[in-house]
Amino acid sequence: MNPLNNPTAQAVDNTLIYIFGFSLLLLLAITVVTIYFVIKYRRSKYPEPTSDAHSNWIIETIWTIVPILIVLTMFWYGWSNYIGLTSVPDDALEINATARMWSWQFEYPDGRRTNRIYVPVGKPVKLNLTSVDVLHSFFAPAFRIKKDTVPGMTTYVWFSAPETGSYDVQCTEYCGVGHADMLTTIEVMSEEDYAEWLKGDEQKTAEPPGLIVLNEQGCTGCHSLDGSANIGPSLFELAGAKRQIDRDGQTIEISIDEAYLKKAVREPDTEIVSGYDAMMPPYDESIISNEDLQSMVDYLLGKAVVSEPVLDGAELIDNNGCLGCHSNDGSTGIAPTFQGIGNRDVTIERDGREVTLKVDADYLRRALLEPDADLVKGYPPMMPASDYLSPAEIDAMIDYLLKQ
Amino acid sequence: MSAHEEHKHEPVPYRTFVLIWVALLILTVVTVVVSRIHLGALNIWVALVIASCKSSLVIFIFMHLKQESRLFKLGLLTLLVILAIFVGLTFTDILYR
Amino acid sequence: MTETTLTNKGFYTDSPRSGILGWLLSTDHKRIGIMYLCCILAMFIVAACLGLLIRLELIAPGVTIMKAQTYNATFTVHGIIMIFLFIIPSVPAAFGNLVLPIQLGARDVSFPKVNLLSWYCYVIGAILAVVAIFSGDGAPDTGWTFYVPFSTQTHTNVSLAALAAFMLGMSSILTGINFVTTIHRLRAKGMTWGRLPMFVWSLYATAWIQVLATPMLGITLVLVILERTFGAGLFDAARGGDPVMFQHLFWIYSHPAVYIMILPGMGVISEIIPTFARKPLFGYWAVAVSSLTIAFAGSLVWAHHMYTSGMSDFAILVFSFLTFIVAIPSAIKVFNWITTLYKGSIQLAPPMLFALGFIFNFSIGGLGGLALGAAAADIHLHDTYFVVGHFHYTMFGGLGFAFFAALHYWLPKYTGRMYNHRIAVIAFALLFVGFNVTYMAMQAVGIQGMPRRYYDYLPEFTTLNVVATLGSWVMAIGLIMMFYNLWRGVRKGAVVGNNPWGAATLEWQIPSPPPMDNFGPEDPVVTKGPYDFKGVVADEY
Amino acid sequence: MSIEHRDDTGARFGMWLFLYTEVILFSGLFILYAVSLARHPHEFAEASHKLNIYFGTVNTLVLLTSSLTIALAITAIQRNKIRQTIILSVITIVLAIVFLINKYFEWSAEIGHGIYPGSEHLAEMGPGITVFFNLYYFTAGLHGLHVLIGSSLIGVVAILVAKGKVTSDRYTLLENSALYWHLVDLVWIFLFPLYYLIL
Ligand code: HEA
Ligand code: HEA
Ligand code: CUA
Ligand SMILES: [Cu+2]
Repeated sequence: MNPLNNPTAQAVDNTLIYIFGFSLLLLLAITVVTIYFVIKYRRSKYPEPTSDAHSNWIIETIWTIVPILIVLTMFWYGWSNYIGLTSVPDDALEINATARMWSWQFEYPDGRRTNRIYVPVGKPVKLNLTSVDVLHSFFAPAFRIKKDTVPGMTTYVWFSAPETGSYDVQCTEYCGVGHADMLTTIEVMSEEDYAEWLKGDEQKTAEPPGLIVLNEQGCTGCHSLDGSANIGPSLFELAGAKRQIDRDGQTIEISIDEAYLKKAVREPDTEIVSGYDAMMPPYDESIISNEDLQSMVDYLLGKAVVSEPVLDGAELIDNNGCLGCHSNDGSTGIAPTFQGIGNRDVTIERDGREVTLKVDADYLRRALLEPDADLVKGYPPMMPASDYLSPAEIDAMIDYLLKQ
Repeated sequence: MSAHEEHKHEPVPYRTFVLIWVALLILTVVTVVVSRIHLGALNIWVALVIASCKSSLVIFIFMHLKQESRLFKLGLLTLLVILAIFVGLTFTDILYR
Repeated sequence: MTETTLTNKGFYTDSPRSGILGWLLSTDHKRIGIMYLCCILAMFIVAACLGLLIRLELIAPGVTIMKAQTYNATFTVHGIIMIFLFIIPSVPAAFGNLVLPIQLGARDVSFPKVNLLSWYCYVIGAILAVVAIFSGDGAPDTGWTFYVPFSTQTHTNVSLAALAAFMLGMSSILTGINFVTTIHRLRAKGMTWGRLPMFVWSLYATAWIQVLATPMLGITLVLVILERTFGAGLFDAARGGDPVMFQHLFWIYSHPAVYIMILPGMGVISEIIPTFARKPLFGYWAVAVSSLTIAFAGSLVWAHHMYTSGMSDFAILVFSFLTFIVAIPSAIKVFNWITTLYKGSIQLAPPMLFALGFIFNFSIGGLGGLALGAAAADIHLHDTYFVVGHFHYTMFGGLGFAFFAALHYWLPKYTGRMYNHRIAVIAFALLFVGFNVTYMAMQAVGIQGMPRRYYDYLPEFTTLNVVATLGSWVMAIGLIMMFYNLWRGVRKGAVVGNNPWGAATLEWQIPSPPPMDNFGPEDPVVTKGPYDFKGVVADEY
Repeated sequence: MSIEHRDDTGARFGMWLFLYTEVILFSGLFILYAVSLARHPHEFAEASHKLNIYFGTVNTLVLLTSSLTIALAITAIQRNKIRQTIILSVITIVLAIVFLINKYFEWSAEIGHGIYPGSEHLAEMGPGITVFFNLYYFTAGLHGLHVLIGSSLIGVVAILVAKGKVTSDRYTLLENSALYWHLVDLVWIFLFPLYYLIL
């Protein structure tokens, strides 16, 4: 445990040193005295005991009181330092960490997902921990911090790294086969590098004006752009899409067009997509200028020259921790490898019978969304369903895999 | 400490048992009635208090604890203390989480 | 039986029923004790060899001899067998049955039939455990702690293993009930509480824990089984349950259980030290009462296993405090043992060596426990190899050594033959050295931050892991030597008289091995304390 | 020839110790109950309304009465009134059976409503309620098991009484099975208000 000059590590080390120091003294004292007695009063020298003192209340009370005092100091020292581990500085950068079998996922305030922690040097960081399946535990030895991730509960740790570098993170709550492989790192960067990294992905998504409006107006708060369900209907691939809508009383089907969209923004309550409540506030010119509305609609109908946020399948697979179980290099550990998955046959067990089929897009989709349906022969059903991913992301992954 | 100084209890007269039984029935009715009156969180405590009364009647009379030696009573006390500890210390977590 | 033949074969021969049934249906505490002893030793050897395998896997990073799943099953089974089948019944069930009634001046325990029943519960439990390993979809892989939600989700044979542990708990409870009643009801004339041997006192405290804590394990495991069968979701956050509650229920038993493990060991030590110092135990009442305090305080500290579990900080405050309090009685015992040596006449016979080894190892383990009890320190140490080191120091270095001490101390009594002392000493040396090398290394690598239950580890932990593995081999040699020596002693060692060590408790005043009815026609009458060595002479052998 | 040695007080004490273990066994479930109640008081109140209070009350009365009869049986055997003893024990067993029949109807009614551990109807009713009913089924189930064991125990002893194996000066067996039966009653005394009555 390389002694680090970071706050949490110091709090813990103080306690450790204090207690170990005391323990060492006590142990030495006990051992030395014992050995001394054993040698001095050996039977060959003293055939009979030279005293039969069998109790002495004074010393007995003494060595009851003394240990009490000793342990009480240890207790207090341990507790007061523990407080330091729980009190997070106000200016801490908050990152949400989600543990799952057997990988970590970290989500930044701007919604970016990664599988390592990237933080600026010297900045206090608060990790909000939770788990989607079983218990795990976040352990960063260099910072002496550890906390279980409990499904349905949010716990936290905080740390602050004074020096740049890469620090190990291990899972310390037993969670099955992948337990020992559930590793990641904390990458502490200089301010500049961190700023760079933050920009990093933004270049990728040169946002079209329409999208910018959608974000500014907070539309995306209720409407997803990637097909995932939300308070309002998704705005994913609207061009020409058919929708059931309730217009004055009866339900009719229409295909989405410019007129409809504009109406839906200016006076939403007149035409509600079936199954959704009329709760969207109307946006008039004073809020959304006609130009903005136009660019928005263009964007939604795919007319605008959109440089779609490119989804990198490889990166998704990495960030979503697939590699916790599946390998890229052909080694089969917990789960089948990705190497050459694009063009190979798999033998699967479907309700008892063995079926051999060629890997294709819908096989992979099924494997991602309902993993236990078709199990590759010889592997236990333990893969979590990836239904938290958006269709777009799933597609990206599948494309990537088929290319393998 | 052998079987010879084994003292038999006096048989408890039927009357006592029947009386206790009546008392128990009455207490049962009481809990049911009280539980229908809305006292909020108090309900649960009332119910527990009454249940404790009932159980102590059963323990001391029906189960002859009254006639047993001190050892038996100390044993029961230990049990209750331990139970209190289990519940109490568990709640140091639950209530302050 | 070659060379010096043993004239009286005591309870081995004079039994109403002869042959194997005479054992399997015997309600005699000595025979039951012997049966327990055999099963427990067998179980220990099995689990110990699993321990060796664990070490072998960890000799280098990455997969060495087994894959992750195998490894997980290995340490789980190792842990379950060691805890439930070896260490918990080891001293109480085996030596308790052999020695306790005789030390009280009784002819048997209060409920001989129940005693036999508890042995059968043990055997059934053992069988179930073994079946659980080789049947179903693979050996349990939850760790001996059965934590939910993992234990309710894994496909391995957890339910059966839990059932096994349940039966073993049953057996432990029955033994406990038997001992408490026996100690209260069957003390011979003149055997006042002030004259009880310390071994009896410690078993008394232990028995109370067995009675009052074990059922909690029972219900917890039953709930796990129900979870797996009905998916009731009592511990499932999504369905309004609370995973942390399982940990509470589990440790409510399993912390007191660690005192079920250590207290009898302390009792053994408190017998051996006075005998080989020919001096009354220093502070009789302090030691006796401290056993009861440990038993009681032990039920107050369970959540010190849960500092990082996400339970409330207030609970951490309370439990950390109580944890330190529970260390005091142990400290008192240690000090009293050492003072007993003062101005004594000390003979370093094998049992004494193991007893001294116990004090050293247990002190290390216990002091390590203090580091774990401190809130801040435990955050770093929890679920690292420091914990593994801690509990091997307390369980193996503590109770394990006490158990070996008891073997060397009482086997001559119950077999009538003496083992070879020189070999015993060498074996002890190897075991002691190997032990400390192994587990010191583990504690060190734990402080460096190596998590437990890892079949693979970061490269920087390699050196210490290699050291630990080498140590375990030394330990293995020592152990094999010890078992071999004892075995040879039992077969054809020199015949011993009633009292080879010159001890003063009752069991040494009757023939070895003892006759079926222990004391012959009339009941013994006790006139002096357990450690009053005046006029007691050791017979030659 | 392990020395059988008579010690009635010892036997009774052993029985009490065993009862302690039973209490702890149930206490595990009651702790879970307390914790869950603290976490979802409203769901628990709502759920307990779904339980049929009449079944509960009737069963309470039945058990209390059976406790009485078995207690009387002790006095009877102490007074060497063998016939009375047997009759009283039999009544106790009958009451036990009544209790179980009651439970059977109650449970089949609830299961009819799709309320049983692991049912999806239960899952739909939301977290707190699921916990309530699962706990209710497990606790009541465990208790029912004890009723079964206890009554068969009494049955056996009654036969021994008839055979004259259990007599007015050697009736520890009867006493202990009575003790066990009272425990069954005690558990129910707490189970009843906690599950049927909380508002
Ligand atoms: C025989 C078994 C045994 C014994 C006796 C002990 C004894 C103690 N244990 Fe241990 N413990 C275990 C078996 C045992 N333990 C096991 C199996 C685990 C892990 C379970 C798992 O997770 O798998 C564990 C885990 C464990 C933890 C949780 C660690 C973690 O998971 O984070 C803690 C934390 O407080 C702890 C504390 C203690 C303490 C304070 C004592 C005290 O009782 C120690 C008292 C003894 C002494 C203090 C030393 C002797 C006295 C002196 C040398 C005199 C000087 C002393 C003073 C002045 C104080 N133990
Ligand atoms: C009394 C209890 C006890 C004992 C004695 C031991 C003994 C040993 N244990 Fe222990 N161990 C536990 C209880 C015990 N263990 C528990 C409870 C766990 C936790 C499990 C879990 O995490 O769930 C654990 C976990 C555990 C781990 C951690 C696994 C992990 O977390 O990844 C390791 C790793 O080294 C280990 C190693 C050993 C070793 C090397 C021994 C050695 O000391 C064994 C010594 C014996 C030998 C070296 C073999 C000698 C040979 C014989 C005796 C045969 C003789 C033959 C004849 C006589 C014919 N054990
Ligand atoms: Cu995740 Cu261990
Ligand atoms: Cu503990």
